[in-house]
Amino acid sequence: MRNSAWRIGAVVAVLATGLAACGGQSSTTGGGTAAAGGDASSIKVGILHSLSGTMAISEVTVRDSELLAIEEINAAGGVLGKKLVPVVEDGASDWPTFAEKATKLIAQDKVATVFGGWTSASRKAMLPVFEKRKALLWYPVQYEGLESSPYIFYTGATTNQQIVPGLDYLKEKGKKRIFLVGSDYVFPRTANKIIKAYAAANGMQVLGEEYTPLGHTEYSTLVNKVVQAKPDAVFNTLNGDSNVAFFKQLKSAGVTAEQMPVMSVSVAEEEVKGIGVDNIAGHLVAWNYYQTTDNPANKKFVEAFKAKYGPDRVTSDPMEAGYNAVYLWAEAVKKAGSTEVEAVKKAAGGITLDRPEGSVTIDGENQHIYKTARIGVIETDGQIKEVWNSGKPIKPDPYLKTYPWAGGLA
Amino acid sequence: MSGTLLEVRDLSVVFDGFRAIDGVDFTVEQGELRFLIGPNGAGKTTLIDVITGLTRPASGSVRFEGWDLVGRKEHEIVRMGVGRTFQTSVVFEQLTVVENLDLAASFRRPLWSLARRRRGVSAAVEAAMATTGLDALAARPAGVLSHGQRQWLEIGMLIAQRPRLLLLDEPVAGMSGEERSRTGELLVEIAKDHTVIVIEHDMDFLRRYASQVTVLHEGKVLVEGSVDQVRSDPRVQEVYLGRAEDRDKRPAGGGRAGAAGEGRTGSAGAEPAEGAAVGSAAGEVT
Amino acid sequence: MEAIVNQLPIGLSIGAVLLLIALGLTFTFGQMGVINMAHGEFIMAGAYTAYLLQGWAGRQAVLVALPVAFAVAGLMGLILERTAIRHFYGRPLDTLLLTWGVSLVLQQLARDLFGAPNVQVQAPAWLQGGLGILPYNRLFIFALAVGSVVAIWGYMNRTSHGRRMQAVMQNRQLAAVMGINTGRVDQRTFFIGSGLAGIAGVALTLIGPVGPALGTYYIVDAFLVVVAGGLGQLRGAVIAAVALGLLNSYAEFWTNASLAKVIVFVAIIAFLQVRPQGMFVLRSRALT
Amino acid sequence: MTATVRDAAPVAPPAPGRSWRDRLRGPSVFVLIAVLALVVAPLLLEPFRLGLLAKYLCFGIVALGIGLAWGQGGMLTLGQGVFFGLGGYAMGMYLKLHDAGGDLPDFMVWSGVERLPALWIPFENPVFAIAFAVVGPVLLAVLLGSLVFRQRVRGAYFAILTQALAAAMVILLVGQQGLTGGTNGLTNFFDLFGQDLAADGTQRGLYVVVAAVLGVLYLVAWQLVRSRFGRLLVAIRDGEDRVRFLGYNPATIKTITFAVSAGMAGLAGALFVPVVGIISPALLGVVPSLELVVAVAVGGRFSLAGAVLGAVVMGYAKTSFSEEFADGWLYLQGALFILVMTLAPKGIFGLAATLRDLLPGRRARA
Repeated sequence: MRNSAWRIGAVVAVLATGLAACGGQSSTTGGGTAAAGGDASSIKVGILHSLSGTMAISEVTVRDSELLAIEEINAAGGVLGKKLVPVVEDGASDWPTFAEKATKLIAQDKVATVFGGWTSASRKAMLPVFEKRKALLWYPVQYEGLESSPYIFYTGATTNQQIVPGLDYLKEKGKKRIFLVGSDYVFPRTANKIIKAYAAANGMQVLGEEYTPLGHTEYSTLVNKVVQAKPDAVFNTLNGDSNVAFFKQLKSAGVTAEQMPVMSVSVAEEEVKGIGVDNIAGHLVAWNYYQTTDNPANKKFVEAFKAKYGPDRVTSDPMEAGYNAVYLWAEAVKKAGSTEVEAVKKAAGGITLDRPEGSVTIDGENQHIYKTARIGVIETDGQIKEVWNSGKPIKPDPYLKTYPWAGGLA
Repeated sequence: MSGTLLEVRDLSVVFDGFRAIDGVDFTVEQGELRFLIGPNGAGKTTLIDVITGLTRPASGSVRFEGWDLVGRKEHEIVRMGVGRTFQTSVVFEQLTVVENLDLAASFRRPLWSLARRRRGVSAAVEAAMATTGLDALAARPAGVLSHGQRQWLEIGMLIAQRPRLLLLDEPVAGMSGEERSRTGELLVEIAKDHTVIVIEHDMDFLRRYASQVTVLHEGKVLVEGSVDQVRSDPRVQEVYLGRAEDRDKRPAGGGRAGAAGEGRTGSAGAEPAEGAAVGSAAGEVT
Repeated sequence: MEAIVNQLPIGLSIGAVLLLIALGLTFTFGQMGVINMAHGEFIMAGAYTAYLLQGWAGRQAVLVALPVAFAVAGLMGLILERTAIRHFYGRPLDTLLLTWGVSLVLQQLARDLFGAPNVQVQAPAWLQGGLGILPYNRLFIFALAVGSVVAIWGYMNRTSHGRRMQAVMQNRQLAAVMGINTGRVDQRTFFIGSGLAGIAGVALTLIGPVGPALGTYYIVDAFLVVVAGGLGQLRGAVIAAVALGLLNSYAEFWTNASLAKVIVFVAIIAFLQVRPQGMFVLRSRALT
Repeated sequence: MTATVRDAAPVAPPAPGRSWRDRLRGPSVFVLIAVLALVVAPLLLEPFRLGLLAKYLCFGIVALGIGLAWGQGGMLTLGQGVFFGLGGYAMGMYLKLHDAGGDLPDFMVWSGVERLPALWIPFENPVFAIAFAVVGPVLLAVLLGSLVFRQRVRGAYFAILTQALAAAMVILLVGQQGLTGGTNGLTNFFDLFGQDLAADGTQRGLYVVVAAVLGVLYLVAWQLVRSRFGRLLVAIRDGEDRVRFLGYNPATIKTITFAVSAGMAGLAGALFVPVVGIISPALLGVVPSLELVVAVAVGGRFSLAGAVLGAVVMGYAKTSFSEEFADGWLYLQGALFILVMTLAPKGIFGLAATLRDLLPGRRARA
């Protein structure tokens, strides 16, 4: 009996040291010698998106475009004469996992920078990690603003580059009575606060404001509320699969885009396929980029993307923003002559590149990007046709300080 | 001390419109050993279920030492001093024999003291083991016991509870001849200082151990009296022996049969004369 | 007042959806005590069946898919029952965990086979438009739910298979003793229960997303219907589904969608205080 | 099932007449593991991995509670995340207020909340926050348990209700953004009792605290399982209705056990927050709650040690597999689960015990 006791003890001990050894081992393999990751001929960069779980559907596409950018940069000789080596991690649609993997990328893989995140929640979870460890995150998705971390670059739109132009467009078209529909989380709630402030200042009327839980699929009651309120337009901040259910049920309730257009800010080319063109054609979206955006840089991007991932694939705004992020970081590194975080931050301000969405410039102050706002209408072929743009890149203003009506918001 | 311990008055139980017990009056005196017999469907087990709180009556009262039991929860009734066993013995297979008995003996302890470990074996458990002869098996898990041993363990658990009224539901069902005799002796032993009600089918067993007998039939008390009185009563003979011809005429018999009768096969064939009666009626009211 | 009238058909149609997704579960859960967490993925399988049939049947795919999805999901259920679940009878909680494992695998499988993004199933042209406040596709789902209930009721009460099924549901041992091949009945039950999930999946393509996560959106609601309705009780499931549908629609109308879900949960807990075994319950003396 | 769980050391009651070696077996293994966890691991593991281990141990505490409620008491609780979350939010609220130093927490500012909600005010006090982390879940469990168990709702019904509770709780938390931070949850903490949370030393200290708490709770649970209460719990698991006829009210026993397991989950949540740095609705929903139950099943639900082991092993497996091949994790988790449930329903621990029994020579020596 005593022997068996010791046998158990021994097994446990072996297991524990094995665990410890594994931990230690992977840390040394990840460690490397160079101060900022990689070695003499390579630079490690982290890519951190949800590859599994509910968000994978969206985030995988951004990972793809970021990998494409890295491939292109390497083909063109790399950065500072070194090749970029991506270290891809899975955030698993789970915010604490994002924080954990970000820590791993920084502490263990010692990457020079990280491109990643989609949901606001994942960004908020990663933010303390990057700030405490003084590492860089490039976040590629439009978001609710009211944030400006010194260790994050925001390559998607902030509210004054997407929501405000969307409202401007509706106002211009005489759609004064609007109904707000959104998923119940941070972005829609913040966006709707801004919309209500805008409406109050611009003689528009908000007839209703409804939220549904993430993943909600039963919209008949909500559609009924919308129909009864008879708004001129709906401003839609629903996220993910809920959009499919909402548009299907809106369509079958007999609502047409002519009588009551829906302006969406989270529906891009990728989502249109799943919703079904039938159900959404004619409705409006607000972004900074469409696959159809007409310029040589975009033509090259779309072709390269389809060549790498297949002709069926589409490109979308967040994908383009992720693609840009890699180029903007590479440019900043070249300018700084180093991958060292503070040097890159300092060098980044003012960098201007011609990207698929047109000219983009890094605002050195808030680390957001000057972007052109574009309103599009969904065509019957699933593509989005631009019907309006802001003419020139809009200066990012995450706290809406330059808008008098937004005074009470933050 | 003597006097009325249990008094059932005008009791009726209705299942989906079917009157399983129909106006039963039933009294048990302190210190009595009472047998409850009747063909399947007579309402014997239902009566015990009502006394122990498992089934709610449609009307009537059940008084135990003057307290009304109707509407009380099962465990409250046990705490008042009424214990029972089940047709199909239910013991805790994962626990040892002594643990089973100890749990039965411990319900009067305050809740917080249950959080302490059991040290040694209490007198009540010791006594229950001695009475049922399970001493040698004390440390065995109850799951390995034979059918007869399980029944004894159930009876032992009942004794360990130190109740004032014991209700045994077919304690010898499925037992071998030798086991029956041992159980009978056990019963006599217990009856010395307890009030006991036994449901039994086995006529042979009845002859050997019963004194007072109550016969139930179709939810009513048919006869009450000594074994000989009851055996010689023509109505009882009619009920028991006449059933075989009867059964085809009873349309309701099979109607609810679907939900009934698990674990009942064991009691058939105990005695040839009754085999037909017991085996024929699947309609023990459930 | 207008709201009360307006929300009534909406509540009924939500109830019809709930009933469709829960109907199969009342069988598998009710008869066999199997908590099939993969039920949601059988629904998903039905939806993808409609998607795949589009290539062949075009816009009528939804109609063609009904029997096919029934067979596909039913077969999946049959395979699950034969390979795993039959070893688990009497251990309902273990089947819950087992089938959850199965559901994870099926979700990932769908992701690998069809891709992570949602796919589109086009509704037939004749389902465009509607009658007053109710779209035709909702009426179609309503009719489908009623049809399924009638078919199941007929099967249970008018065929010998169905009666055997009821016998097993009420008392497994006794049914076995009486010569019913309970294993065979179980297979049939699981086939039908899972098949109904397939039909629900086809119906859901009309109103919701079709993607790998489809099942996860409905599974909790489906179980709540079964819990509130009572084990294996067809009429319980019908009443529970309609009641929850109405509650949901009114609660959401007067509050919001998030709060409505919470209200429904609280209502179910409260209801179980009154009827702990659900609305209808088989009486049994068996001591468990 | 009759073979029982004899080798799950804490469960098996001490048979009379065991040798002193037998009596020492359990404790010696416990001490050995405690030394490994408290002394060896902090020395060997680098801070990042130690932090991960601390996270797994937090899950281990929840698993301990699940082992108690499910393995011993037969209550399959699929909503343990709710209690974990309550504890986590209590701690998170304290940390948030502490960091804000009198101002409003950051998320309230951008949610448009102007005054600190009354609900938050008591959480400025760390003692209240930590006490609430345990008492809050206990009270909720007592409330739910007394409602549900009194009405004899059990088995699958109970499992589904707890699962629905988790779903409802997530919706409630997400919907009250100004109060709870919505989907983002609470994050971005800096300071715990004057210690910088980002510092390696603090993390090391937190790890030791988590490991020690787990150890103490394990002993408490072990004691409980070996007591009459524990025997009663097993009896209720195997025959609840019969227990009533032994004069006990199973609802009381079950409610107490459920409350204990809830309290453990709450404490685990409170420890989790400073270790991982975030608490969000995603951590207490249906899936994470189920994942923990899975972990317990894989480890071996009938033994407390198995439950804890399962949580730690599954946590580790999840991290390492998702680092290697993210897409495969779901397959692996699903397959592992199917295999364990079909081939080894008693989990790794039960399997190990069976294998050890088969080892040649053991019987001879014993």
